[in-house]
Amino acid sequence: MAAISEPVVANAARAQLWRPLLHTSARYRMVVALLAAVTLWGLFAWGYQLKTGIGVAGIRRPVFWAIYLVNFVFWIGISHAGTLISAILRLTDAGWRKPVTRAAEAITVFALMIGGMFPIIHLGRAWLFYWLFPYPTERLLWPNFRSPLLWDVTAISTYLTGSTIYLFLPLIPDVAALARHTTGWRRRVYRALSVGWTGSDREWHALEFAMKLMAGIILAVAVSVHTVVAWDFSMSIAPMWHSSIFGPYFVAGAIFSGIAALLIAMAVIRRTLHLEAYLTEHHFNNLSKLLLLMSLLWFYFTVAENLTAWYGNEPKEMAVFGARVRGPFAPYFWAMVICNFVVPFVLLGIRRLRTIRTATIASVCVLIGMWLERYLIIVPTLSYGRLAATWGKYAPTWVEISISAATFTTMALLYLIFAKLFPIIAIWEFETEVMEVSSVS
Amino acid sequence: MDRRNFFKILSTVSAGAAATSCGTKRDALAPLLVPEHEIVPGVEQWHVAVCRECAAGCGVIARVMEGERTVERNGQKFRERVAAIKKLEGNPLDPVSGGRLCARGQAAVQGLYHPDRVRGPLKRTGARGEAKFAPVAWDEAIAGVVDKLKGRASDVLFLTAPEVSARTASIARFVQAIGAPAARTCSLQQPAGLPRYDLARARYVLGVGADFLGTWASPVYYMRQYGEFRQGRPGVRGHFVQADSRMSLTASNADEWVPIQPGSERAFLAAIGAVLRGENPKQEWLDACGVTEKRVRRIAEELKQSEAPLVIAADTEAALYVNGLLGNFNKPGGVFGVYASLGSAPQKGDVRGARVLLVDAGENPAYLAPGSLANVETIISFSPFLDDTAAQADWILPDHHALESDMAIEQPVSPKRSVAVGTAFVKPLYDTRAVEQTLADVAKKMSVAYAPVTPEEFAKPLLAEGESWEDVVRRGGVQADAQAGELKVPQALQVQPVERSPLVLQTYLSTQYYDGRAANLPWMQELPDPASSAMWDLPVEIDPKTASSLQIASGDRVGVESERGAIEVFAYVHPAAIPGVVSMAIGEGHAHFTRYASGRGANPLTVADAEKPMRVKISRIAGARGELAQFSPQDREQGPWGGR
Amino acid sequence: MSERTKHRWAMAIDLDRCTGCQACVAACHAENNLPLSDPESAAKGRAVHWIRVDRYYEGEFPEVKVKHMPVLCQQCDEAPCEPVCPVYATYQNAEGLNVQVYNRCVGTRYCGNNCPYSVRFFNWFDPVWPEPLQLQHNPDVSIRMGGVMEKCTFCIQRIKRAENDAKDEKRDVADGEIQPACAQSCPAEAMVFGDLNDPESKVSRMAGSGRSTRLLEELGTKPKVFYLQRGA
Amino acid sequence: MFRCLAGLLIVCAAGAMCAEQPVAFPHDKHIKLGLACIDCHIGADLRDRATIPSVQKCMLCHAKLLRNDAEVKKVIGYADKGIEIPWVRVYGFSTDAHVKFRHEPHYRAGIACATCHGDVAKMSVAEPVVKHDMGTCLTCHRQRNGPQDCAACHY
Repeated sequence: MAAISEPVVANAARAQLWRPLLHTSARYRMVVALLAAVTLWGLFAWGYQLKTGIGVAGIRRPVFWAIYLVNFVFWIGISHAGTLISAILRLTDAGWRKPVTRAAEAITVFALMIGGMFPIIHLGRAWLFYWLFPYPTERLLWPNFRSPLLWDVTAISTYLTGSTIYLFLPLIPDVAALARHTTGWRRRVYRALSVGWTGSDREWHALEFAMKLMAGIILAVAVSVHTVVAWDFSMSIAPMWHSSIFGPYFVAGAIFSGIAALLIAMAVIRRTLHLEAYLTEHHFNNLSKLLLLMSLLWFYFTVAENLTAWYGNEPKEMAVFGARVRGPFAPYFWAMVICNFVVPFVLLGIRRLRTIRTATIASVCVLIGMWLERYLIIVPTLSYGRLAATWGKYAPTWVEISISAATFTTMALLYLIFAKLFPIIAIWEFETEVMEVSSVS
Repeated sequence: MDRRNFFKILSTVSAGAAATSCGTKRDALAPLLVPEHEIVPGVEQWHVAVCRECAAGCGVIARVMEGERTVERNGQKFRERVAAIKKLEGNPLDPVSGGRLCARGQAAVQGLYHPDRVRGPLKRTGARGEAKFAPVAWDEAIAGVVDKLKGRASDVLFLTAPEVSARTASIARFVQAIGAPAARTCSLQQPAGLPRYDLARARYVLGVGADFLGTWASPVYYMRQYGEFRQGRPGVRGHFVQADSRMSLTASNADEWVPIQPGSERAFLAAIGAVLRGENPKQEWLDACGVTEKRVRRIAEELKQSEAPLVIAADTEAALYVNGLLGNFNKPGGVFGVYASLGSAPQKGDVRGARVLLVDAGENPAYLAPGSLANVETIISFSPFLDDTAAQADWILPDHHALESDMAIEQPVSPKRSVAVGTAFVKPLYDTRAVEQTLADVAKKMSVAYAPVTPEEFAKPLLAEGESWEDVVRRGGVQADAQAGELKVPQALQVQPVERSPLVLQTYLSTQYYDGRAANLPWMQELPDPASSAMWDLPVEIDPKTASSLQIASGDRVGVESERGAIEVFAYVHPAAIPGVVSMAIGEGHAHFTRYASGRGANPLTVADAEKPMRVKISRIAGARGELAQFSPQDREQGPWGGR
Repeated sequence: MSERTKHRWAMAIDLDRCTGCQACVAACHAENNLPLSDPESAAKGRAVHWIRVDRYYEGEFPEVKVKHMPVLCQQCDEAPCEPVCPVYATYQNAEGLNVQVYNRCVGTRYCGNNCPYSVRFFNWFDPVWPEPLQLQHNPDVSIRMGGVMEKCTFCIQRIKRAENDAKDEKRDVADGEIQPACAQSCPAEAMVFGDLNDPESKVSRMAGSGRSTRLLEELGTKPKVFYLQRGA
Repeated sequence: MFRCLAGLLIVCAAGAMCAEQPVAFPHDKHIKLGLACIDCHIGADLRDRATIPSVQKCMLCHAKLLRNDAEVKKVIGYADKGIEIPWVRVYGFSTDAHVKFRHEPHYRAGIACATCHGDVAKMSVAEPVVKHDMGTCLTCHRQRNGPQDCAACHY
């Protein structure tokens, strides 16, 4: 293990924040092994699907898309945790953001990586996924730029690039500091990643500027990415998909689930790394309020979406609407309303009940609810198409369930590895905050 | 060299030993060499043939092109290219098909290339019903049959189709030669000798119990006429009323469906006839069929008013009676008599009394009369498939598939006196023998003088002066202008009282499987049932009222029980079923009938009669597993939760 | 590619002639090498029928009616399946055919979702035919591999053959010369195939009939299959 | 995917095998004697597919001619046994390509055999000198204004 030259780490905060990087517990190893096992099982399931054919999944005619696409939308939604929240907070210069940003930005990058896999996993011939990228051939065959799926490819690759840079920028001062205080392979890695950071004023100014700039860009990209994801559905003419509010509805839903994911991540970090001093009630309270706000916004959109369908009473839309509200999908629908609205509204809306614990519970509910929301957008519409003779029921198979489960463990795994390699709280930002606070007092 | 060429080379050089591991089977190259004289790649040839999927004997043409198959010779497996039938179309020169073909006819080619054909003579090795057989040489099989037939001529019962053909003529000659009783049939095919209905030129048609667009007589012939009847004449659209005990395919096309109780077709026609004669229909008739007098009077009135009315009924005598009252014989849009036949078709027979049973291809007594073979000592089957009957046989001497055979069949439903002729044009795939040839071999071994009736000999009476047999073979048949026979019109109808019970089961021939003979064809198995949209199975159709009182929903497993036996099937709640009348199509429920039909579904003839509805009890089986495959489970345009 | 050439293939289906017998369905299976289903895949809705006969019951007993309607790819002029394909595996060719290019398809199945008629089918696995059923395969039609979409082609192989023959003989394709397998088989002659650009063709005249409607026309898909409603 | 990978691996290992024909048929000699391609590969001018001649066809001449040549002896050997010569395919499309190639329209358009098959007349044993892929087809179709609709070849 890399040693730290003791005298330099005078600061107690640093010591505590660096500890998880340098000390690996048995419990950590066990959790990683467990998560890796599930992930490997998911990979096996995917391999089986590649070899045997996509038919090992439960998708069928007419439900050509199902939980692979649900997972896609879900994880792209989660990715909004980060960048969007941290960008908004950074641009509005909300001081309480500082211990939160890195945790959020990491979620973004990993969720995007996972979400971005699903369009490939769900392909009938996944090995030809590169045909979706524009590259020159003598056949002069280009992808179809009219297809929303191609917009997806463009938007998600842009977003992934942007958010990776956005995660990386504020990491530079931290890795530079780590490079100074570690030895061995870690030192080499940190040094390479610190891109020659010396900590001069000019560098600090450039970093400040770059981060502000990226925050602005990433905000625009994030909003457009989820709008584009929504357009996968709303650009089609399927009943209940062809809706003008899907863009903002999906963005709101994405931020909603993103905040929930962030809250859960923070609660876990706080507990496992004993960072009670850094992630305080104050932070949770603020994020909870944000979650409550998004819950109300989500509810508003949901009502607007469903009310218009019901009021319009168009038979083809009503077939889907009815199936969701009082048909075979009703249990999921009402579970979604409870998870996404009732629970957060009660737990977070009543000040007395709003604690770190309830915020975490509400967040878990919201994640479940938002997953169900995407399921309820995709599956009923496809099950109840325009011609009743083509209606059909969908049920997932073990392959789909395994791959879906593996995405959650992959997320956790990536996050754990990240937290092992980099400080999950931006130390330098935090230090400046401490300095600011002390100078004011 | 790119990889695809490489694979071709590799698979050729090493006989596929290495290439198969890469999953490139479809990439592999078949032998490049094709004898030029046999078939040219990419060039289609057309040959005439006769469809044998029902009794109508539609003339068809077959498209022949190259095909690839794996063969094993001297212990070595290799791919070879052969001439193969790709598709059947109706023969445009044929008076019955007129260039058209029904679904079952289209699927006939799958019978030819069926993976589970009997590939040579078989001898039973296990106990009867175990379906254990050992392949034997033809000589041994012939000797075995001779052994069973010798000195037992009077015990012999030969089952064949109820048709007049070179095949049935040959069989008739054979049974006569060995001194056995005349051949019989157990098939549910409509027998020859039906009058011809000129549907195309009629204006108002009343159909009674005849599913002439689905399975009755020749669906292709009547569908062709039906198209003309509806939209073939400018400004004239024929009106169609169907009285039927279920919403058959035919009834579903009618402008008006008159639901009548099963078995009451004659009572209904008697009532119509009474009105036409200016009498009052008897109340017992009306009660029997369950139609109001007002409605009967209206329909009779409409028939009378029409310039070209026509009554088509499965009950020929009753149909002729009413058409007679309408003065409807031998005129456009009316009924025409039957042409003189080239022979006589085998009559219905009961196999229960037989000791030695010879079963022609297509006949399946074990399926159509379950349990009837229990006391038969010897069964000799000529079936090209291991069907329910062949599975119980002592010897199987497989016939060629119809598309590999020479044949001549008198067409029972035809505007002319006609015989359809087919000649073999693809080599038999397996070590099979035409039944005629087998019989000749048997006769020879028995030292009995016998020669089969050749197609040419059979059709000769129809050949016009100067018409050569080659012409007939090239055209796929021969037609002769002839005077149709007189129609025997009954002066009055004898109406048997119809028993009514709270819940009866009626069976009917299915559009996909006919009388079950097409159940081995995967295309027919996956053809959705016209009523229930079921695939790979046939459900029992129950009306919504009865179903709800028994708490049965579509897709439930139900037990159907009668005094005869019991079956377990899927239920389909049929929105157009008559309350208290449960229907089930014949077709599934084969104990043995190749990988596609064996053990699938249930045979309704185990509980009910093919001709007469039977009283049954139905109950839901709770906790049963399995799912009814339906192509369109939703049978209404609106879902149960649609609308506010 | 948008330039229209001589032909614009279309079909008219007279619902007054159609009996719902499904000869067209079987004919299509025979012509186009459709993969076989089995009971399990059929129950899962994976049976491939490029043409199907939709049946609906209307009303309650005894006033119950049955509606039959053969539904195949409608070869829409404004096909919803076309713009959504990210790799141009489906597109409108110059003769108005909605073409599916199997070897270009990557299997996003977006087209299948966006087809309001649900006439697109997916190959969930590589198809298999037990020996020697494959002898029946039409050599003019591709055997589709697993992972690609397929649908009714209007029997493009027959169109190509006829066009090629006509070109050889330096003449135009005659009306009625091309018949897709379904139309050729149809005993009631309910289906008529032909060229909409020829005002004298049978299909043009039927399309102009007062009984002529198109399925889900309100969506603006401009289908090239015309349904002639029942009635005089 | 597995196909591609397996294909790539084996292609590298097998370069030399491509021209290994059961009989070293010298195309050049036959052409010099005045034969045309379509004399043996019948169908190319009139039909979809060009064919490979049956050994019977070889024997039309070689029943009498050059009976003592070593290669001809092999041919006679096949003919005597009544089996066809297991020629190795040089040109062709994979089934995955779904190409419905027709020789006849190309012949009609005056495309020489050599355009796609190389100058076999100068080769002894036929070798794949022209790459048969979509790039080659399309380049030519563009140059000569042939149809570029996907459905012209793929259906």
